[in-house]
Amino acid sequence: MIANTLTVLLLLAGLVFFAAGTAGLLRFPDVYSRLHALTKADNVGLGLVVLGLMFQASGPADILKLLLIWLLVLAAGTTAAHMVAQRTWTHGEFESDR
Amino acid sequence: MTPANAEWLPAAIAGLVALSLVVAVLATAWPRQAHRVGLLGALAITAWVLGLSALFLNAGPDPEAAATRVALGGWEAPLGLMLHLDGLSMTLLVLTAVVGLATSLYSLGYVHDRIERRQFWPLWLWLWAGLNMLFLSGDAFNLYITLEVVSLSAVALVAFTGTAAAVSGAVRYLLVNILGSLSFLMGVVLLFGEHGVLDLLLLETRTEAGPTERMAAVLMTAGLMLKAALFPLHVWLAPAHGSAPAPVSAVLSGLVVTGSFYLILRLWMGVFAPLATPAFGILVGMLGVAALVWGSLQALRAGRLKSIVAYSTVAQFGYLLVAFPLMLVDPGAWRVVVFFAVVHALAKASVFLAAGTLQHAAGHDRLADLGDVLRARPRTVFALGLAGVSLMGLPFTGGFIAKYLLLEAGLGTVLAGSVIGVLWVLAIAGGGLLAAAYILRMVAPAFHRGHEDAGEAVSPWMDWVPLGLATVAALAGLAGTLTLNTLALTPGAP
Amino acid sequence: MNGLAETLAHTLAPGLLYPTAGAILFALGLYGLIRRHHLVLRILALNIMGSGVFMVLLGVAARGEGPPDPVAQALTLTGIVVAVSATAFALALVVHLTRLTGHAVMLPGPPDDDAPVEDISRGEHHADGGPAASDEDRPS
Amino acid sequence: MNGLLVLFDLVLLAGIVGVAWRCLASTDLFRAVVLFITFGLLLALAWVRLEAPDIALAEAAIGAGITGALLLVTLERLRSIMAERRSGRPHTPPPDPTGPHALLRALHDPPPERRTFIPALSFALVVGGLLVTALWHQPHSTGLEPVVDAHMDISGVDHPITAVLLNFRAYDTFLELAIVLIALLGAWSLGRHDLIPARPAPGPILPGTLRLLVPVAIVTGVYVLWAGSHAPGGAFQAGAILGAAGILLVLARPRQLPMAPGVPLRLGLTAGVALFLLVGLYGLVAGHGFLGYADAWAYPLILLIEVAATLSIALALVALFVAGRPAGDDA
Repeated sequence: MIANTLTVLLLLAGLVFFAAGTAGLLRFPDVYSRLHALTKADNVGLGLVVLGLMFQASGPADILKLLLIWLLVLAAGTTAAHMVAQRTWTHGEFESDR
Repeated sequence: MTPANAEWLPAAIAGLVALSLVVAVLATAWPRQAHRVGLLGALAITAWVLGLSALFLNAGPDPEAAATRVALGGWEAPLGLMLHLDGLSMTLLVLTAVVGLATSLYSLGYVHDRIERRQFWPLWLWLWAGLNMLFLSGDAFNLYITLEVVSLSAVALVAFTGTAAAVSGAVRYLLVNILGSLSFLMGVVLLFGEHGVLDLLLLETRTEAGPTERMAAVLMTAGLMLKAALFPLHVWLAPAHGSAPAPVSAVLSGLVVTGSFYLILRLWMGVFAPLATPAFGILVGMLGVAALVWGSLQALRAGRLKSIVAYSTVAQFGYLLVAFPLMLVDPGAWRVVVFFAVVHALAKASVFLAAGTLQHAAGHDRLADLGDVLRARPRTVFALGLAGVSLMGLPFTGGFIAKYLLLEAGLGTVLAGSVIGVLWVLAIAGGGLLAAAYILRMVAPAFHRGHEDAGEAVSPWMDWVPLGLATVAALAGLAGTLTLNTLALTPGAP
Repeated sequence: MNGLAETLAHTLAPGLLYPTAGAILFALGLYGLIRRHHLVLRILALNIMGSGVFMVLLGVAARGEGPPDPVAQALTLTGIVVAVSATAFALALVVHLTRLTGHAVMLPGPPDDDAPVEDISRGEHHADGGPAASDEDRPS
Repeated sequence: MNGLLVLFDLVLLAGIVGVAWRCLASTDLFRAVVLFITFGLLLALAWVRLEAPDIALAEAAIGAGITGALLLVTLERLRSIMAERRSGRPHTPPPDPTGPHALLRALHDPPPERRTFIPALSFALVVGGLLVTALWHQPHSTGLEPVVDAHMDISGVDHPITAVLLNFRAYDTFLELAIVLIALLGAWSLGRHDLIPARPAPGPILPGTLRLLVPVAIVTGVYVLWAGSHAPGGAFQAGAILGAAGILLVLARPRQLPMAPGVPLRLGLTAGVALFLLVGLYGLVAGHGFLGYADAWAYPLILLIEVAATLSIALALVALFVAGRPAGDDA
């Protein structure tokens, strides 16, 4: 019962961060601040979701898998954000047709 | 039925699929020797098909017992996949073997660049294997997969010269093929959703004229018509067939298009048989007449030799559509239609091969400037003419017998009291005249007086193979009875 | 009132909802295929049509009471792999066409039948690299 | 609870159809491709909802992942071809089908013409309407689930989808491998591969991440392959994961691509079909039928075929991403 309540609360908190990140992606004016909003908020959001799901895991193996997923997404997200930022720095803002 | 035959036939059928695949895989894995693998494979596959047809015909004259089904991996339908051989598929397998062997021999001379050879042979052998598997397939989803094998390798063969005309023809051809396949697959999915099986014979026992069957029939027929370039869905054909290398055009016009037509026929004789109505037949027949006229007119206007031949395919397939209303009056007429398709495939392939030889010799295929080469190469012109005569349907050729039988069926409908039958008869007779006109256009410069120039030297394969195949096409009339008897060995068909 | 709820529950069951959505995707792809000219968009439209077919198939397979039909799922898997292969080949053709002609749009109407056709049998054409293979491409 | 699920279905399907619509209506190709990738990910969710985790895995890895990568690299290629044409050969205008600005707008498709609107819309409505009518009239057929279930004990594996793919309908699966190979042969026949344009900027971050991700991808791929015999997974999903790792490696390299050796590459690409065919021939000779196994040997043979198929699929997907054939193949 406590585990379920915690899961729901953590998932909701995670969703709030996701919503904030998405709002930032849509509303912020330039690439850098969009990246900023997206990566930071989404990483925390995913962390909270993963934490919440850990209370539903059936054993330590599941918990490890969930943790691994979070770490991998962190690594991939960081790299992607870095590459987007670097390209913007050297080439200017994106225009898909040039 | 001899017991030995009954025992060997299933193994021989699975063996044909296996042999075609072994040849294709070997050529893919070992491209350096692909042409040698291809030559040996072509001989082996042809021999195997001829042996198979001997076994098949020996099995006895009873149509109901003639169909042989092979459970792949030992799993019977509905769980597993079944191969299915009957008179109809046997006839088309033999046709594929004859045209395939001729194309392979011709390609030995035509594709001689070392790099080109490595690209051509594996793709062509996959295409051949795909056709063999298509004719042997007895499962709706497996038909989709074999269609994809055929169309992807065919598109790749159109594109592989890498020129702008070829690639743009290939892109169009590919999009059309994917659309046709998806439409076909949607039909398969609808049938599967309703009846829960994929095996064609099981589907046939369960189908009735419900909304699922109607929609599936529309989707699958439209998809296949698109692939077969049946009028009015033919626009892609001429660019793809006209700009491909000659052996590829021969296979596309001779076999690939015929394969889609085969499938339409098979579906309407089996799964969709309860749906056929006279109004439907007349509509299809009208499309056929339109195709005949439009394709012939384009062929009369085209400036390039291969374009003429490609448009003539559109026109000739009009005949096949005209045959649909005839089949509603005389159910046995389908055999005549298949025989016509066989003769057309042989003749069309030889015309394309001959055109390839002329194009090679002259360096182009603009009809207006081809006179010199035509006059200097009587052998090729003779092949062109011989196959053309068969396409026109002059007496003593395979085309004559086919058209005669078609006319007879058409007159049968008139006698049966159908006014519209007159239109079919006129179309069949008039189509022959139009064909004569565009074929004479191709060979006429050879008979004018003028300068002779043999052009570039031509390998003996390219010189003789078109003539050989044209002779086969002309003599196919002699095999008419045999073909019709083989076709009669199709259970469930009238 | 009860009858209406029952009809609604029947209509909204996944076994009917998903096939319906699949049919919509199929029609939508068809619409896009006719309307758009850029070849990449046409390829996307065909892929969306394909996804529609798979959605109908999987939706139909999930209609019964028991576990979903594994044959339908296996067929879908096969279909997805076929779709990606065809897409990859189509994209390669589009890139090649653009390189040769400078556009990636399907020409409206029948193309020029009398355009010159290159003849590989004469050995004038070599597919050993085309315009793309530069020396930079090969490691020393 | 049921009401919530229905709500989820409705929202998800509306999202899928909406994204597909936006994708096809977009005038900007980059936007269309990104929306298409989103479409693939949403589809994967739908497949999970339809109790098809295998398909969801495949859709995410193949449908969204690999297809997305192929589309993006295609756009980059088109852009770089256009840039080259504009800078290098200003006096060779292309045969321009859509107006004087077509060249400048390589990655744009102008909004569709008004005159096709009514015919296209009515055609699509008729097809869609007829399809829906047919589907709504269908009975609830049980399909082949009971038949498959009855034969699971002699299939050699515990996962019904793997049993169908590699035993009951092995012929289809063989041809599917062949189709991947044919598509590659077709792409290779167009010419040698060129440079992949727009390499990521140099720096330690991408190689560092790859050093971390590639081993994980390999472990995951092998796990998914092995799991296929009793749980969702199998050769195609594993091949796609390994292929994706390969594509990342290709992307992370400096401008040159490695000189792929001809003979081993060909052998690796054909290993899947060749081994499958050999096993099938053995079945034919030994009396189990073409592509059949003795019951006792089914599991090891299926595993063997799957390993070879995974290798071939992974290699083929990377090769399709690179597109042209390697110079080594002509040697």
